[in-house]
Amino acid sequence: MLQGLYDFIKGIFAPLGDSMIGSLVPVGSSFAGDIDSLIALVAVFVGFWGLLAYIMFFFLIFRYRRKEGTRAQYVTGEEKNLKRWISWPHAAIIVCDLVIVFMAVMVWYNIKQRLPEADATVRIVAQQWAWNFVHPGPDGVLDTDDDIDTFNELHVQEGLTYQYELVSKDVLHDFSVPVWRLKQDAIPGRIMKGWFKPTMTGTFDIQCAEMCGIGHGIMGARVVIETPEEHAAWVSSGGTTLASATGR
Amino acid sequence: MAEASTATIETHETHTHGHDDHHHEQSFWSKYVFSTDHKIIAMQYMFTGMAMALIGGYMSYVFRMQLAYPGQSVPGFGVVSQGEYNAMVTNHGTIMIFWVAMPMLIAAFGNYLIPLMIGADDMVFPRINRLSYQVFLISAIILIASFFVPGGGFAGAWTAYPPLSANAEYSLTPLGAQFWIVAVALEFVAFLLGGINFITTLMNSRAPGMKMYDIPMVLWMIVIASVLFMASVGPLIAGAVMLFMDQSIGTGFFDPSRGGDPILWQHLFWFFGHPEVYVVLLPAMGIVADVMCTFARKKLFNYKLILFTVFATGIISFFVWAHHQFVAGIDPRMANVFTVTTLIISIPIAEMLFLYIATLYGGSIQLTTPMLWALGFIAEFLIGGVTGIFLGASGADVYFHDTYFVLAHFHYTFFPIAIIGFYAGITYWFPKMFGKMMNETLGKIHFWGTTIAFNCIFIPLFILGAAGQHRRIYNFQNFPDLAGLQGLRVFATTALLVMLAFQVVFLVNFVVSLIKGKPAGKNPWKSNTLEWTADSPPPHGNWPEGLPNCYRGPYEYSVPGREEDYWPQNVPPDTAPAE
Amino acid sequence: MAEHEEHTGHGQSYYVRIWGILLALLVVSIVGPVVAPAIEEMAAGVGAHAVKGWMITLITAFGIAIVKAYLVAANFMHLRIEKRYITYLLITMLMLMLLFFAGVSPDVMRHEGTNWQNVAAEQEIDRALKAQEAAGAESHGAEGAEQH
Amino acid sequence: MSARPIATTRSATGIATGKLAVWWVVGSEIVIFGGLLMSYLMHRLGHPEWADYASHTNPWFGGINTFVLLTSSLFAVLAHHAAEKGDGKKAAAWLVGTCAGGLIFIGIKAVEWTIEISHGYTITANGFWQFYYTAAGLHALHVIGGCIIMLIIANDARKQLELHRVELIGIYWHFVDIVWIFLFPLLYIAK
Repeated sequence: MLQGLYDFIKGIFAPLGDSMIGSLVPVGSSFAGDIDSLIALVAVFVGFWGLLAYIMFFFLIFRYRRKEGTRAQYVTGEEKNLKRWISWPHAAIIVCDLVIVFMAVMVWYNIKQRLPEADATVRIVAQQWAWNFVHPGPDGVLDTDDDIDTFNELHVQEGLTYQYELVSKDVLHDFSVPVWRLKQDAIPGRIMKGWFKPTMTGTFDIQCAEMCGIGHGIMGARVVIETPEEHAAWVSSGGTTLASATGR
Repeated sequence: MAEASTATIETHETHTHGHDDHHHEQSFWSKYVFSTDHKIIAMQYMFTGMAMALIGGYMSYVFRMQLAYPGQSVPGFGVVSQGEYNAMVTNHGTIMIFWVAMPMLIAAFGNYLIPLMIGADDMVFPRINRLSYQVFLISAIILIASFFVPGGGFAGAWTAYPPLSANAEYSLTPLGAQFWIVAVALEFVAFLLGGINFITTLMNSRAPGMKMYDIPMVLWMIVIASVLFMASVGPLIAGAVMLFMDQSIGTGFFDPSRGGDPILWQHLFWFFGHPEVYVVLLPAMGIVADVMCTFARKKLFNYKLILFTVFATGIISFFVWAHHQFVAGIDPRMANVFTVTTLIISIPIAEMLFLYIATLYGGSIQLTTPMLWALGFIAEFLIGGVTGIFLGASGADVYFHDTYFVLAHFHYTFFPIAIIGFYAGITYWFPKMFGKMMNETLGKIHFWGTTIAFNCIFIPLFILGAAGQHRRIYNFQNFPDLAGLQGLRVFATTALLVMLAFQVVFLVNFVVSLIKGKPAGKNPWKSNTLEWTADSPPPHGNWPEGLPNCYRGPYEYSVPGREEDYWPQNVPPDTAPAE
Repeated sequence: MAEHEEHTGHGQSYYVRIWGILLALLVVSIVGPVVAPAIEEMAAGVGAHAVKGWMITLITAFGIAIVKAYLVAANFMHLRIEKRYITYLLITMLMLMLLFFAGVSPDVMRHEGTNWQNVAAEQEIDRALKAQEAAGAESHGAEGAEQH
Repeated sequence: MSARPIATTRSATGIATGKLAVWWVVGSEIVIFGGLLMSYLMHRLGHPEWADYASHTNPWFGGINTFVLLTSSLFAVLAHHAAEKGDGKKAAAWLVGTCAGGLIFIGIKAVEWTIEISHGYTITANGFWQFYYTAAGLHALHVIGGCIIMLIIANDARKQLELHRVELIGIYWHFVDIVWIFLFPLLYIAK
């Protein structure tokens, strides 16, 4: 039922989400649309209240500008008929907050808290200042001889659900792929797990989103999302990487 | 060090004019440098803060130029290396929050206004007050010095997440990091000393007759901010000691390879860091409240309710800290808790803003320069407030975390707080501080130039953030998806240059008004609060003829049946208003 | 101050008495952990298996610390006769620390959570416990001698 | 030194200004030590291996030090008692006694640490010892600072000056004592 309610509300805001964030960054993963819709929902809610406040604000400044011969009114703000102008919006804001909390938690649960069955697992090893990716190779299992290690280039297949194991060798890093709307800190000494499901082919940026030292500004990588055929070809070729994909 | 001496010289200059007719014969040193007078200490804080603001502004100029024209030599700096860029970004944040917002809003206005507004002759502990400033000055000098040590200034972001900040092998700034943490810790000590003084003074030394609800809102806010600071900073002071030992003697509190936990620092930092947002917000809100009431000739809309929203904000601010860490590796289940608390805190803040807007209702609004700044504060802060909802909602934060959206969001809160709030305060109390009126025309030029340019800087950054551009990256040409948005970056940088240029107008106005301004008289704005009953500028002891009593609340404007539209707090009920 | 004086009009003997209680409690808190295993055995003997040694230690160490702190705060610091809100202030600060603990311990105290695992800490615990076991087996006698 | 401002003599809350400030100092100290001890506690509960490290501390040193601090607290409250009676000389004498307690505490601490360090339990040995030295060291700094202030106040009290400050330093000293009361079981007893 909760999921149904969520889908209903998401449906309302999905088109707006597409035109807001979706127009700036491609929608590249199964949950990117959820985040875009959530952002659109928040934008509508806070936009409504912000606009209302601005209209009121400028109206009052204009209406009660200083005029010769008139005096300001003596109003304490504790009068009932005036106070309701505050208390009703107050109640309405609580309702808006409840909706936002509900939607945010649902999106969050989907992305970060649950871990769906994986079709494949990749390991992401962050270090100063590069990304190492361990792909499972032809057998689809990590930590076997046929693992494919790549440097600053992640190859995944469109439409598969991937789990990732994110580790760091030295300091904090943050694995961020804007097209997937995915972001997770890598913490030395810990294994962070999560998932993503690419829904679109192409080559996109991976950024480090946590200050990690002098080379933080160049710690970019590329993710290559391939069709099943391309990906199979890539795997069987033993994982050749596009030379200088990041333009360095 | 150069900055510190500038500050003292400036203090000296202003006071030779401000105190011309002062009859105490004291040496320069005892009068302006080692003074225990709360007004002098406030000036010291203010000018140090302004000097630090210039440094912080210069840093923003350097790194914005680098972003707009990557790799090219920046006029006045040279080619920006990656390390320098990181150090600039780090220290811009640190300086603007700890050495600009806090001294200018809390310490300068707190020191200046608390004794004057409650009708006392000084702070309760003048010498602790002086010590507080001296510690603060030392901390500022240490921070500036950190740029000139081998390795350069600390470059691990103002949040200083370990292991990067804890380990010189990773940060490559062995001394810079240590100087930085020592400077920050000393600054905390300075504000603890100052805060205890503020709290005690307001609690104990109010004028006879001044009850809880007769205290001007700005003092409430400064003191509540001091309480918040005091209650939240402890863990971070302990954390700073731990981090310093990690850096200097090789313990491993935050280093996982030696049994520590980097997440612990993040919690220690943000347990302080979030209340800190309100620590600087509240004084600015208070200044705006006082300015608005004076120039709308209106009583504050429901004083008690505003006060309760402040209390609520203060209390809830302790429950939201981990929303800075949603994707930083905290347990995902905890993130839900912090989403809820974060959305809850939006309620009192929104209500506070509504009450402020409602204060305008039925007023007689004069758009003087201070009033423009106060209204500008509300207009800009609203954007900062509503964009915060995006980040507090955990699901959306997954995308927005550490992007330029966050950056634009908190500049839309901190700029109104630290800069607009400060200008509202300084233009409003300038006549009291120096006995001269400021130039209104220059003031208005400064206002419009600053606020319009400010919006032009940060609205493009919202868009860049929504496009997935991350913070603290020194050259976006390395990222093919982002390289194309260079036009927006150049636009923002240009707007920054315009905004910095308009600050010259303020400095000119400041100096010209000091020299040639119209004499202000005791109460140029026809305001109610007690500081306006003292001479401008107030002499040592504030009211040499005897301290005032208080008979009513601070915002009794336009009371029906009275000839004047204001009713000063010190006027006994049955007599006509003074002046 | 004058008003204050009549409140605190305890004699010296009163403070000495409090001090005596504190010392007695100190002795209990030191002796507690030492006798805890014996008490556990005794309790088990009479069928009270719920009584465990670590409980005794917890109560004698921390329970008594709280009592001692209360005695010092109430009597030596005169919180008992101080304005109420000072007590509230101090309690608020303590509550904040509990809040801090509640918010942070899910990440720092535990080493495994939803979708994350603190491998470094787990390995360190493993390594250290093994090392201690080995050292304990090796030099049990020597360590016992050292303590006497 | 200028004359004390009138502000200092006012007391809208009914608590003398100095005392009110000391309470706020104590409040802020609670969160400083609290943050450190909570961090320690989390690690301690999460790391079963620390029990063995903790067993290398010597509860006898800790216990004697607790005794010393409790006794010095008694002296501090007796000094306050004397000061309230207006007997500055006696108050000063008790304060010097308190201070002596503090110095004995530091002395014992020095011996204890020397022994521990010579056994190889240095601050970088492992997680437990780093917290041990940091927490106890921060506390020891408070003891030393308290001693210095106390001697200054004792010197004034001897001349019957600023007698109200005897109570203020007393409150601070009791707080330092209470911190130790918690440090003692946390660092020495819990195994």
